[in-house]
Amino acid sequence: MKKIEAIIRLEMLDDVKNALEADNIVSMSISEIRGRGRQKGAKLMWRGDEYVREFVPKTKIELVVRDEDAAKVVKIIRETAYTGNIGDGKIFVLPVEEAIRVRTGETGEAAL
Amino acid sequence: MKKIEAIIRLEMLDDVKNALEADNIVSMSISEIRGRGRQKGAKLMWRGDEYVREFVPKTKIELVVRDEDAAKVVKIIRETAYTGNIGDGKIFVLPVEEAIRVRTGETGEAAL
Amino acid sequence: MKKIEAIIRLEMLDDVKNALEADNIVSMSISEIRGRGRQKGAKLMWRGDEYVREFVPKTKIELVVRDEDAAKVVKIIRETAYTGNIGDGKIFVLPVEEAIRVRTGETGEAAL
Amino acid sequence: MEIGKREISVRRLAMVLMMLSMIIALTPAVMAGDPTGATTLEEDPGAPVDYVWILICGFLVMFMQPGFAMLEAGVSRAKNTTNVLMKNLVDFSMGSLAFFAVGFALMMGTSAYMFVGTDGFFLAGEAYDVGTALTWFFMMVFCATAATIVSGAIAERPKFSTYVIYSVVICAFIYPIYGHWIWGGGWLSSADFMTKLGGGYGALDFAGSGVVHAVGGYIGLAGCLLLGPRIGRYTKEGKPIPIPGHSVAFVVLGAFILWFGWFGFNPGSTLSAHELRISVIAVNTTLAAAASAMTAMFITWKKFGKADVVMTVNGAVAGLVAITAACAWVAPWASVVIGIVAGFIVCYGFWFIERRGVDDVVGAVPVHGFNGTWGLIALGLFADGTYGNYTTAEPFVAGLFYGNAGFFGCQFISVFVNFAWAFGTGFLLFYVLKHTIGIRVSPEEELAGLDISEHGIISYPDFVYTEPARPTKVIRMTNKIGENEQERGGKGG
Amino acid sequence: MEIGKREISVRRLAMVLMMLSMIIALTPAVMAGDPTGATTLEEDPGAPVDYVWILICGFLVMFMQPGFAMLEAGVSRAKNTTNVLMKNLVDFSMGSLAFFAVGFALMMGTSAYMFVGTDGFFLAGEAYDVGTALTWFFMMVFCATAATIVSGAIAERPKFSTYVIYSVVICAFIYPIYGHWIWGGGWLSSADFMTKLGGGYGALDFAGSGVVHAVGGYIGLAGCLLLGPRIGRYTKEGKPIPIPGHSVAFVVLGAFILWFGWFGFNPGSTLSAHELRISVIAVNTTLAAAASAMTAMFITWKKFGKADVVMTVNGAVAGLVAITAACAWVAPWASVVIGIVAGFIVCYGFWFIERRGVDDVVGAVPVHGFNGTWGLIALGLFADGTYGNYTTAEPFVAGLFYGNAGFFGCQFISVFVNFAWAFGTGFLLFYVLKHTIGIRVSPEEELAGLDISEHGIISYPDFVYTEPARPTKVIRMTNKIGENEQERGGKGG
Amino acid sequence: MEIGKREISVRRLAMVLMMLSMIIALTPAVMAGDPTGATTLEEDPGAPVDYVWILICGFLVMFMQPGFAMLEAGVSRAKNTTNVLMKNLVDFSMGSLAFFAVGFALMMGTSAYMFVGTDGFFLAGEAYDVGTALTWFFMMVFCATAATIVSGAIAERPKFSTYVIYSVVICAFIYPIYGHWIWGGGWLSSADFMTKLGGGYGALDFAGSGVVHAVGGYIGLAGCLLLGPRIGRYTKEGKPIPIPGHSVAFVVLGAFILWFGWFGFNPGSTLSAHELRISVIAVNTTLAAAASAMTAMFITWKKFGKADVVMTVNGAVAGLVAITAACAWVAPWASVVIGIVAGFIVCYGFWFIERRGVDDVVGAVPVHGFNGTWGLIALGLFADGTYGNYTTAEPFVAGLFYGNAGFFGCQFISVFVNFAWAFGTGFLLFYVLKHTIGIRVSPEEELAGLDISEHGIISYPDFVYTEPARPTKVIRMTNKIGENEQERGGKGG
Ligand SMILES: Nc1ncnc2c1ncn2[C@@H]1O[C@H](COP(=O)(O)OP(=O)(O)O)[C@@H](O)[C@H]1O
Ligand SMILES: Nc1ncnc2c1ncn2[C@@H]1O[C@H](COP(=O)(O)OP(=O)(O)O)[C@@H](O)[C@H]1O
Ligand SMILES: Nc1ncnc2c1ncn2[C@@H]1O[C@H](COP(=O)(O)OP(=O)(O)O)[C@@H](O)[C@H]1O
Repeated sequence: MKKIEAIIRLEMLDDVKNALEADNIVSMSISEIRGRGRQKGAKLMWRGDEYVREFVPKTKIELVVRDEDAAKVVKIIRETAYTGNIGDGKIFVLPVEEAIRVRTGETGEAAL
Repeated sequence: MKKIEAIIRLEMLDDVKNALEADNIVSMSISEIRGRGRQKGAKLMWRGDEYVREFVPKTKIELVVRDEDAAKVVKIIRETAYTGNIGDGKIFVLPVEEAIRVRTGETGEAAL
Repeated sequence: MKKIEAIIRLEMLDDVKNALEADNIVSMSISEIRGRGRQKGAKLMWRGDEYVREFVPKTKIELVVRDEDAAKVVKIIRETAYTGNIGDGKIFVLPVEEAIRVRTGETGEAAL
Repeated sequence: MEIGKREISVRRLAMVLMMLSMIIALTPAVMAGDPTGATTLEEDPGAPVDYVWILICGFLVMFMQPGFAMLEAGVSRAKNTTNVLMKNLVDFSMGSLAFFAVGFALMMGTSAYMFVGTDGFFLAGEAYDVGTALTWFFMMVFCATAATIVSGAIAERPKFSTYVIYSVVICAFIYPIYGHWIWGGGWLSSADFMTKLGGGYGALDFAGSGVVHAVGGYIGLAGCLLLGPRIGRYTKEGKPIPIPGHSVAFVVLGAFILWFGWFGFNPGSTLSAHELRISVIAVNTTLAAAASAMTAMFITWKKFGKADVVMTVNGAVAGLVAITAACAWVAPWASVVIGIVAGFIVCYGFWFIERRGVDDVVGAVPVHGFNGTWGLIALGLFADGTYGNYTTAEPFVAGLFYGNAGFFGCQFISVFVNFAWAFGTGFLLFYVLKHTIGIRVSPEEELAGLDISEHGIISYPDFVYTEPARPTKVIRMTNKIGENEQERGGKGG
Repeated sequence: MEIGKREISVRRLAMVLMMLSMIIALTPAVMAGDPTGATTLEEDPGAPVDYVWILICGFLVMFMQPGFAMLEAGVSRAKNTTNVLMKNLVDFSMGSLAFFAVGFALMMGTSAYMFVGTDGFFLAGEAYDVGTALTWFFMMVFCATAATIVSGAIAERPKFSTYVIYSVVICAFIYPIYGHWIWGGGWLSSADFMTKLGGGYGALDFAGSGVVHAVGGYIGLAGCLLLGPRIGRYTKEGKPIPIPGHSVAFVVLGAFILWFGWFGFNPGSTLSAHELRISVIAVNTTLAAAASAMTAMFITWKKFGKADVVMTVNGAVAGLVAITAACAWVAPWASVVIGIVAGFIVCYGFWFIERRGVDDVVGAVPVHGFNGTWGLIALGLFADGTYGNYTTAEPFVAGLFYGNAGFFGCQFISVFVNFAWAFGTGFLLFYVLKHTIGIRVSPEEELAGLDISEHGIISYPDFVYTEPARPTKVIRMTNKIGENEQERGGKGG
Repeated sequence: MEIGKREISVRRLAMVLMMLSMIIALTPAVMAGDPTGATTLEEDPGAPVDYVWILICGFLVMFMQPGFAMLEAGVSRAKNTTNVLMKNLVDFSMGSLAFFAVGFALMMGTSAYMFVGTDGFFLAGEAYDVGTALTWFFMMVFCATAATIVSGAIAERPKFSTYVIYSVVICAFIYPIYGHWIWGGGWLSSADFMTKLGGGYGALDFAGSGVVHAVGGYIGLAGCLLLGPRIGRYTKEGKPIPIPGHSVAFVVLGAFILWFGWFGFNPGSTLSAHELRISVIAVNTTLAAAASAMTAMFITWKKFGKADVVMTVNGAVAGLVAITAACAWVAPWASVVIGIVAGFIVCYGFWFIERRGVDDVVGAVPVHGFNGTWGLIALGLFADGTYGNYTTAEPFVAGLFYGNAGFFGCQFISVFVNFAWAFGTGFLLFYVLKHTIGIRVSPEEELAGLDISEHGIISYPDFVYTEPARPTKVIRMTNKIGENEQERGGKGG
């Protein structure tokens, strides 16, 4: 099993989710993170003093998927989260050794 | 070492934490995530227009534990987070290569 | 590639970030977590009833780096996040199998 | 547009209401009121300043509604915010409609046997009059205040539908009937045996420590007892676990708004700007609140090493409640004393009932109930004989410390009647509701929060909520007043 | 200190303003006003209570500004909070300056052809007078209310610079000219053919259902149409997707503040404390709001199984708007009826325009527009002949149900003129702005939020925002009023 | 119930207070006051409308407390919210008690050597009088306003215990003594050499630009200097790094509440409704605030390309402060000019002190201090000779531009005395406290936030806080007023 961590633009979540759903990938978790990379943070102001908020809010999607689905999921995310501008985000793939569904106790791929 | 990521119901955190503590597993990190799986989101309303909030708030517990503790921890979480209803959550186990305690510089299992 | 997850004090983020930047490590993601370990939570009060907030707010830094950078990054974080007091945090290193940059489609270390 | 069943029934409702209104409107064959005010002005050229005073004070009292709303929302969890606020909207709205239809007539109408008023329903007929409208308005905002007190006590667990019914019953019956006894010419204030005992006046309550606050507080107590505490509020052993509210900023904002509104509540209760005593009342109101707030603050500071904000706020409101009955009849120094005592009562009162399993979210029972009672007693003690019965004319109202033990007796009777009526009818109401339509949401709904389960809404959808902010362990018991802790936790409703 | 170009030009601006002011100040060779008030007091010893009444009511109306601000901020997303609030600051500030310079003169100055006022610019000369200042103040806070209504309708997408211009134009021209027709001695109220039709009085609008609210509401409608809906507000098929606001607490707080302020708005509009009818007005104001709020609440409850808070709040404000025109001329029972109808109008009105692609964030069009119109009509129906034209003297104002069909005709004319003027000039204004400097921010700016893009600020920087809280899927259409949904979504601006 | 040591000592405290009160109460052998108001009314049948006016205006001024509370909480970080709010509760509560016990007597009592008042302590004896109570109430809310200004300047770092002491000292001594000089018949307003210089009147300050605002502002300046800036507020090189507040919504809500309350502050200061000038005062108050807010907004807009909300809000309050001294004595056009200048002063004033290491969180020094001073000067310049010394009778107050250079001289003296007294005593107070009990929390406590360290509370426990929202890097210096930046950052306290 693989864990896919995708860091995307806030406003792309809907599209990504819908595209994954269309391919029967429903289960996932999302959370708020803030990040920096090539993209610079916004220039902000407080009472006329300017400063930079260096970390840009992003959405992180986490999904654990079967090994054979990993490439497909990465591809879908890559394509739907794409805008072509700096700050589009990254996708990371990590190995997962075990998965357990709390409700049923199923383990392994059956638990996904 | 293993990293255990458990996604559970908000209201089960207390029980899980207490059960782990009873077994001497004290160190952990928690964060707010929102997820979807079998469980459908809540039907909400705004000025009479209905919509679905597709992601359900969940609590994510992260613990890095010794290899030999992993199974035990998974078992404790599984049992205490259980309600038998859809949305009970999942537990994932990931490999960890190294751990360092910032304060002392200890590494490996000594750092946990 | 390695994923480095560092859990540090809120107020140390700036220093850590600056130190990493000084060494050309710019890309990273941060998020809010709450944790427990050796450090006890704050004693709080509500209308004269006392209680303990068991989880202490911490900042989590996540960076995926090249294998050869991992040790360096860990060292920088360890040194700059250090105060010597309980609650300084932990650093974990996890294996990463793949990385993709959404904007360009680059993969592997080129995507970092 | 397709008209479904529901549309039709909503329309039907409207029709019925419309027709009802028509009937009422056409009924008054005899119209003896003065709806323009021309006659009233002619008879009393000084009326405009009184009208201005009473109306503006009434506006300020109405403004206490958002004060309560903010305070109550602030001490509740984010997942119940909308529900708390909706209850405030409902009790002011349903309350004013119920008071319009029924309550006002029962309270201020021609008295039957000094027990209940009998005319002025729907402000129709003779009651279509500028003077009556003025009285109605001022009395209505007080009634709505009594109603809204309860919502804070029983927050975070009652069924919304039940609350709607409750708010109608209190504003149509419970409050007005008791109000009649004190302010409508009823027996507590005006029966011969009372005025004889008091020395020319019976039980008094200048602006409603008892009529408004204690009534609200003790109905809240009944509600808390019948509902039972919130899930997680007590350990299995019955030890209380605090459940912090979601916004201290709202708590303090609400308290300040209440304080502001109270300047309408107390000074306005002269019902005349020609009573220059209004300035002394304003002073007393300020001092009692300040003294009580600081007393509560220092108590927590001494006891726990830190000054607690919610207790300080509760203290401020407690001081306001306590001075309400006596505000026109005592000197400034006495207000400070009354306030200090109020500060003690609110702290120890809260801890006392908390140990006994009463989960009073906002602290309404000690703040409005106990201090309402204290206000009635304080009036019986400190009234200094400088001011008459809402007039500068004799007999001047004097209390025990100024030699009038009889009046203290009146107040004592009033205290008991007040508690018995409010707690009794409140208990009955919630008891009947509990055993008919039910008064408490299911545990699942309570855990999910009433916003989602009762209103299908998330109050702050743009922010990340953190449920685990809820405290999870009590480290030490902070207070040993209560010995016989009963295992009440979680058994309610 | 180095003085850059910018500093200089700011200074230049100040210089120009200063000199302008000097000129104005020196102009008045003839000073016939009474700036101390000594003469005024001598001539009318009863003036103080009127001044007190009008001023305090004016203060309450001014206080509606934070009411609108909170309500509008609450129904907007967190990322647009500052922008919404800034617009409220701007329309009160620019508005009062514009009304000072120009608006007041056009509205209340000596009438030219019953169309527009012609003197009193800058409150200079004769207008430096306690009476004129009093009128100016009361009229100004009403004008600012009209201005601020629009900001809630068109929230979350307009350019800030455009909004600044808009607020000047409405306060300097659009509002004052229409106001002149009704309150400044203009043709709608005072032309011979109107007063003949009405039976001694022309079109009336006691406190401004039409003058203030409908004007604001219909300009908002024009703005919404020309701006187009927010991104994501409609599916490609034109089905609406709700975008919840970020704080229900602010919404309810705002509504209560408005309700409170309305007690200045309506009763204060007697412009005299000697009109004791003020008490009846206060009663009517309360009852209409309560009835409308509860009607809207029960409609949503029946329809969706849950009581919706925003509709309830909209209902309360809608009831206030609806009773505003008639508040002095109807009986309490009629206020309840007017309120119930207002509750229906606001619910179905909102759903009606929503289906047609009008993205009215705060609900200003149904609340202030439709119910403003309903208020004018209701006055023409329910006026019961007990009160005169802002006086206790005859002719008493009576409506259709009380036998005066002519007056109903006047109101009907007024309704059309009101809509035509407000929507027409509003449309023209936004149309010109749209095709010159532009009225809408770029999609990127809109997605980022106006706080960051227009003001460089994050409104709540200490909290974690969650964009995905935004709903993403509509499960079923809740209403089928609108058949011919046009694909308007996303095409605006 | 076991009674611990602490309970006993709290009880003892109560006993002492109780006895003290008793003594006070029994002292007045001679009771020459009029506590019912009967005599007062007889002597002045016009009194009711004055009482109504003064009281309601006083209520509005009291309501400025939540205005300050919200504004100050909003510009502070979430982790210090409770602390800021507690300070507001404390200064109103302790302040009113201190002013009751001591302050009022020093300010308004029979003057000794035109330096200090000497009677009326505890409102006892003769001071138990409706007229005295009225004055006390109005003066008290002003005093509390002065006190609360400081809390915003020194937010986020002082020890809470210190603040409690501070609030007593300012309300018991610092404010009242200066107040005596201007409003209590003291030397600045009434000494022969002053009235001779001014031409029949000495230094004036209609509603307290100097007495209230500049006093508060300059004590705040002293506090800021002695406390030093917050951790992280300046780079090592002394460049300022902004620390954004946690809620723009609270900032704007607070500002609107203040604006509203100011209509009590300024017009109410006539201390009589028979002065019809109140309408002009209301107009001037509005216009100055609007002009100043817009000036500040346009300055930031020009300078940075974006309209800054906090500066706009500061601008509004600055305009209110600036017009406060002159509001009764100038024409509307002059108010606009005064407001525009105020807008410049607040922007450049803030940047000026910021560059010099003064970490004034809410901007109290430029808003209340500098603009309080500007208000005194503006009065000396623009007073137009149309209104007398709180009366319609001569001598009319005229300033430099209207030919009275002497009065301008009076104001000049007043400006210096005001600064010297406020800054001097404030500095002394904080200096003594600093070197005895300490005035600043430890760096650990400051980093953790005062809510946790001083009050054991989290203000918004249901939401996820984000500390890193704090900005971390300054990209360019926005202003070059200050050349000789000293390295002050982090060295305070
Ligand atoms: N090496 C990394 N480790 C962790 N997170 C990263 C890394 N690189 C990028 N990110 C995350 O991805 C987001 C987008 O990165 P950025 O470099 O701006 O994207 P792009 O290269 O597509 O323009 C960042 O804000 C950060 O949250
Ligand atoms: N494959 C997955 N990857 C990541 N998170 C998951 C996955 N499956 C489930 N989750 C998380 O677990 C939560 C519970 O999942 P759900 O399917 O509702 O549980 P159950 O199967 O026990 O009913 C989801 O809301 C989501 O946060
Ligand atoms: N085994 C673990 N797994 C996950 N998170 C941990 C673990 N140990 C510590 N943490 C995180 O690190 C934080 C600091 O841990 P703590 O034990 O207090 O540090 P220290 O040992 O340096 O005093 C905790 O609050 C928690 O968030």
